[in-house]
Amino acid sequence: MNSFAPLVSVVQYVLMFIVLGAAIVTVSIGNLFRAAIFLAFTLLGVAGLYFFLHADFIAAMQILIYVGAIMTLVIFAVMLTGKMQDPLVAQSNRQKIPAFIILCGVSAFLIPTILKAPWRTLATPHATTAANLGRALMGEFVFPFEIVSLVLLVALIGAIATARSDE
Amino acid sequence: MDQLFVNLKHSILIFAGNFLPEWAVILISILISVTAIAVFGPVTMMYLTLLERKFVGRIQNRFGPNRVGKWGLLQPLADGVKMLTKEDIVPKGADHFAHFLAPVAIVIPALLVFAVVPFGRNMVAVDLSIGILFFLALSSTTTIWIFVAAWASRNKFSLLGGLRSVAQMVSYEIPMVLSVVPVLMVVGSFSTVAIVEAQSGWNWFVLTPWGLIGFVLFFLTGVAEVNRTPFDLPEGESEIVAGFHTEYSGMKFALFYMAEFMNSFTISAIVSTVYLGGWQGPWLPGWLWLLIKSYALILVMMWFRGTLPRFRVDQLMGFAWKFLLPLALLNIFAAGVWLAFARPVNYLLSAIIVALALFILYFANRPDMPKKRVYRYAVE
Amino acid sequence: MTEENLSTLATQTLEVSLGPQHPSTHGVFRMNATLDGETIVKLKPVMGYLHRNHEKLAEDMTYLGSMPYTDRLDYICSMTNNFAYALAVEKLAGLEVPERAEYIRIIMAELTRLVNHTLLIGFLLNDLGAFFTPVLYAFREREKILDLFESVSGSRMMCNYFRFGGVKIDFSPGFLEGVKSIIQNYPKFLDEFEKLLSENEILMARCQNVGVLSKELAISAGISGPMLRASGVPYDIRKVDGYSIYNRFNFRVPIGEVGDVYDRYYVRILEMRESIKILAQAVKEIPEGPFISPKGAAGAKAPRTFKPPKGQVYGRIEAPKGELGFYLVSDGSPKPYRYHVRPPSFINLTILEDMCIGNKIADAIVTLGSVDIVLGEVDR
Amino acid sequence: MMSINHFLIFTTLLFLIGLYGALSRRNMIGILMSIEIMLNAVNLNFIFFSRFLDVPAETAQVFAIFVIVLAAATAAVGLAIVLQIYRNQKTIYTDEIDLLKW
Amino acid sequence: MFGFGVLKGMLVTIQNFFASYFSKDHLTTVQYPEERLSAKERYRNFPFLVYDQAPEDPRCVACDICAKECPPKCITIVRDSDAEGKPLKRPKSFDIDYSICMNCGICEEVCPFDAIFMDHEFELAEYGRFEDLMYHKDRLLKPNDHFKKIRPTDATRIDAKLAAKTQKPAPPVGN
Repeated sequence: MNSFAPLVSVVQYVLMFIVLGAAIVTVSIGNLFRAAIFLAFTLLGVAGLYFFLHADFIAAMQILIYVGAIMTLVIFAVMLTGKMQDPLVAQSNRQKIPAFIILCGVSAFLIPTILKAPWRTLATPHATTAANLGRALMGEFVFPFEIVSLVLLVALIGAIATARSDE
Repeated sequence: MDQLFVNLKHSILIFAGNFLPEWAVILISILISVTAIAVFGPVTMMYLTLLERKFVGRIQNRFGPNRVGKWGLLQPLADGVKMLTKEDIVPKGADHFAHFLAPVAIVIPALLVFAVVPFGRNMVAVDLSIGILFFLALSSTTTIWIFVAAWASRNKFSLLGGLRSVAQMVSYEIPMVLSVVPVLMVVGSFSTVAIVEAQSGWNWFVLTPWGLIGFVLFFLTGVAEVNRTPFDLPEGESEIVAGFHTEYSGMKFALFYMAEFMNSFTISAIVSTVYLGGWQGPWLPGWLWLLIKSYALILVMMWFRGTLPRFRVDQLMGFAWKFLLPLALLNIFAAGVWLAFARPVNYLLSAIIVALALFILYFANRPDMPKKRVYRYAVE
Repeated sequence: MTEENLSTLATQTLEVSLGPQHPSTHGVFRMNATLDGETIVKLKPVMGYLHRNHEKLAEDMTYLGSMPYTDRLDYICSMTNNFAYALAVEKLAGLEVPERAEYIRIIMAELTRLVNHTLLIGFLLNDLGAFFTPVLYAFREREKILDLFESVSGSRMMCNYFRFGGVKIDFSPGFLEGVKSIIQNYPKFLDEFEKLLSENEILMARCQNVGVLSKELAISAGISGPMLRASGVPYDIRKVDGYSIYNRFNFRVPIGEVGDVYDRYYVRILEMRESIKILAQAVKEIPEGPFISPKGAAGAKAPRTFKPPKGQVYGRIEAPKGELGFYLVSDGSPKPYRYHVRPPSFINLTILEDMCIGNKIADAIVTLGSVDIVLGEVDR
Repeated sequence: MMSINHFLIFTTLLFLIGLYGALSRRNMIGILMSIEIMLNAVNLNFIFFSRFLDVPAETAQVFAIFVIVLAAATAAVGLAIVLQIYRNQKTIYTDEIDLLKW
Repeated sequence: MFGFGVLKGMLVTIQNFFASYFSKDHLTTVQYPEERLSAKERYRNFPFLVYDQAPEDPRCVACDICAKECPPKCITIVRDSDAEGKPLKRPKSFDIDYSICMNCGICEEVCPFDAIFMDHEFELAEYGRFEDLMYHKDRLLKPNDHFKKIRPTDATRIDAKLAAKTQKPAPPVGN
């Protein structure tokens, strides 16, 4: 790393705070349409973090699949159930406070663990290329790859079959 | 000449390096690239509007703008001033936040994709290893902002335009991605720079059988992705007023417009990069070659606009799914064959495959195709 | 939020009001369309935004006084409107029309047909989404005819040229040469137009089997003009009535097969070619002589002395848009007792819903365009 | 260079935010969205570990790809189910869909 | 098929593009304020009144025929009278509301005294919608020379007719 690294990490931290902020808005805002927009920002921010982690291919996939496809689906679903987004109806249930308590509990357990754990970091960080990834997918991981493809296909057919109105 | 801008930047950096720390020099380097793109994008867009109006005007036997400045050269500025001073109207029922956000957010990917366009030798802002994928991914995000704009406007025409836009862009993304795959197979890299390097010495991919088909596919789907005639259904003014930007005025509308034009420029630039050899070309400097090629493609887009009526929704979808998609798949096969065989044979084989593919698709789509009619006259 | 509108997702329809301010409704016309997705399930035309009380105004005016108002019925083809009105009044008053005036009238009527059909096709392409190019080509050619109209009648569109028993004034010098050059050049333009449009796959795909009007429905709904002929009914009032001197000319009546938008488009192109044939014959045969009968001239000089005998009459012609008829009742005074117009646009528009249901919203616009309406005539 | 602890705390927080959303939202689409956030947090961890810990980078990235693909499948099927429930139950609030509750 | 029709159409448009640089017929725009088309002689716009010698003595005799025959009824005429209240054969006021006039030319046709004609002037934009477009006698009156200039053919014919009329003793016209 050169002397430019601090600047990069500043950008990274900014990105992390953006992601966190957008995620908080996503889960807490009453208007589901806006929640979806903030979810898009969260996902874009995560894609940005992937870039900084030198996982370019994953970043592109994140944008292509999450932002391009899943977000479109979500916004469509929000739109199709538009009557459910009445601002007068409460969007959160009674588990708000219990949920928060659970959250605090889990973080109280997890964060010290993270801090205490003896992470053995590498001297030179790993990086890989899309070509290596492709080889891995087609070599070592070809079986899971095919399974996932099958799952995706089944899910697609299932989604179409489920969402169709019976005629 | 070829390295004019590169050398310019380089000498600035060396000059700055004399008295600034290293990180500041890198920062300056980034800033120079970002500023160049941030200036180049909007200026290109402004003058593309003028170019389009002049070109289409001449096609239609009229002058086009010629009042503001010599040959109307100041017209874009006048338009900009007008846009800025126009009243910004937000419909009463609109989702103000999303209504504001959509036009702003749509410009960002349009500007970001400039980063991977290789304007010339060493003239790419970031040589990403996934350049093409980056471009495809970012251009796919445009969809949701268009849809957000449509939904936030609370207008039925906007909504129809938004729905059309999503359906169209999602459908055309698939043949678009598939039409680039042959090039990726042959080059073995996503990097735009590597793709251009692979086409040096007149080895333009468009000159191969699969490349020709891929070029046409990529260009057509690109035209569809940026919502231009004959695929401009999301804003089809004769049916749904102005589609997703019906309720936008002033600068917000200008931002949509800007995104559309910058996208059409980047699409042209990427198409020329992937299939037309990018900045490769004799005599002239590389960046000029890229500009010539992209502007030629943009002129073809404008030529489409001046000539063609638009598709209907179902025909648009049918065209994407029944023709472009299978053709793109068969084209990948043709490229594979091209790779597998030696030089003279592979041209022949892939040409045969491509011709066969076109032939099959033509006959498969025949029932849906319009037919010529013969007219008769009433007997006296 | 009642149970009813929450019933199911599938049956949620969208009600869209296309017009009265909409980019492609050919004036202040409104269609209340109910859409299921993009498919039309119900369509209600709403008219009357341009109602100007034409008929009642005419009953408080001398017979001549209504002549300039008829210009404003179908403002694209004022000459044929004049023609129909003059024909009705002549029938009522029993006026003879001199030979030369008949020829002048027919030349004017056929030139008007050229103007109307050219313009219609231009606008139809605009409805299809072509960016003004065909309409501007149409305007380019129409200007030449309008120049002729101006040189002879003093006005380009509101000609007010016909008088009972003849026409207002004889040809201006050079007029016949102008008509001859149109006869010579118009087929070239039509060839260009056809090359641009007729075989365009997008246009064919958009127009064929869209807005189909069956023969039976066309007849029972009282449709007339090119629309009726496009549905395959060989009915042309120029042939049926042989009014004026149309039976002297040799021309054919083109017939469509399917009755869709494409047939309506093509029948009009063919009709223009026939009109040019009529023009050529008329220009060749036109005799010298008076342009108005003496009685008619006196009536034009002093409209209050023009008192047709008691009676009622229906005079009709084959206007470019269809059967244009004037129904007049005279009580022997200088003013008509009852004055009624049978506007072709209005009657042809009544079956818009039948043609549109089941089609896409974009098709409704095209179907409307192919009906060829002018709101001045529909709303009167 | 970014501290590993900071990053892991960040992903933990992101995960917990998603968890909170999944627990507290009534709207099924909202829950799905929260689950997407959780998946993203996990994915970030995968990639992070692959870069800085002694794991083959390809393995983690392939895993991340699988997660993204499965998220896409979840979203597609999940939203289809939501639509179907909306169609049948006229509601997508989880506390109102109590057909199986006695 | 196969897009050849589209290509043919594109050929037409590009031909027009290039033709617009070479042929006047393919670049029909007239750059209006700088370039003007010469008006056709029969062009009619709004009516004006003709006087022969002096504006005080127009040809109009205030017979009111044009006002009666005008289809949109945009002409209002008040007949002048002398000191004793005896009506004179000239208009005291002659108003045409240009905002109502529809340029049909019927006033010109029915006028038995050839006093009203249609003008060629078309640049008539005004700031006021009603009062500025109401043309009174002073603005309507134009010399016969103007008529001769804009419509030479008609002017010579009418001048000859009027000259023939004045040569003969004027027939007694009862008031």
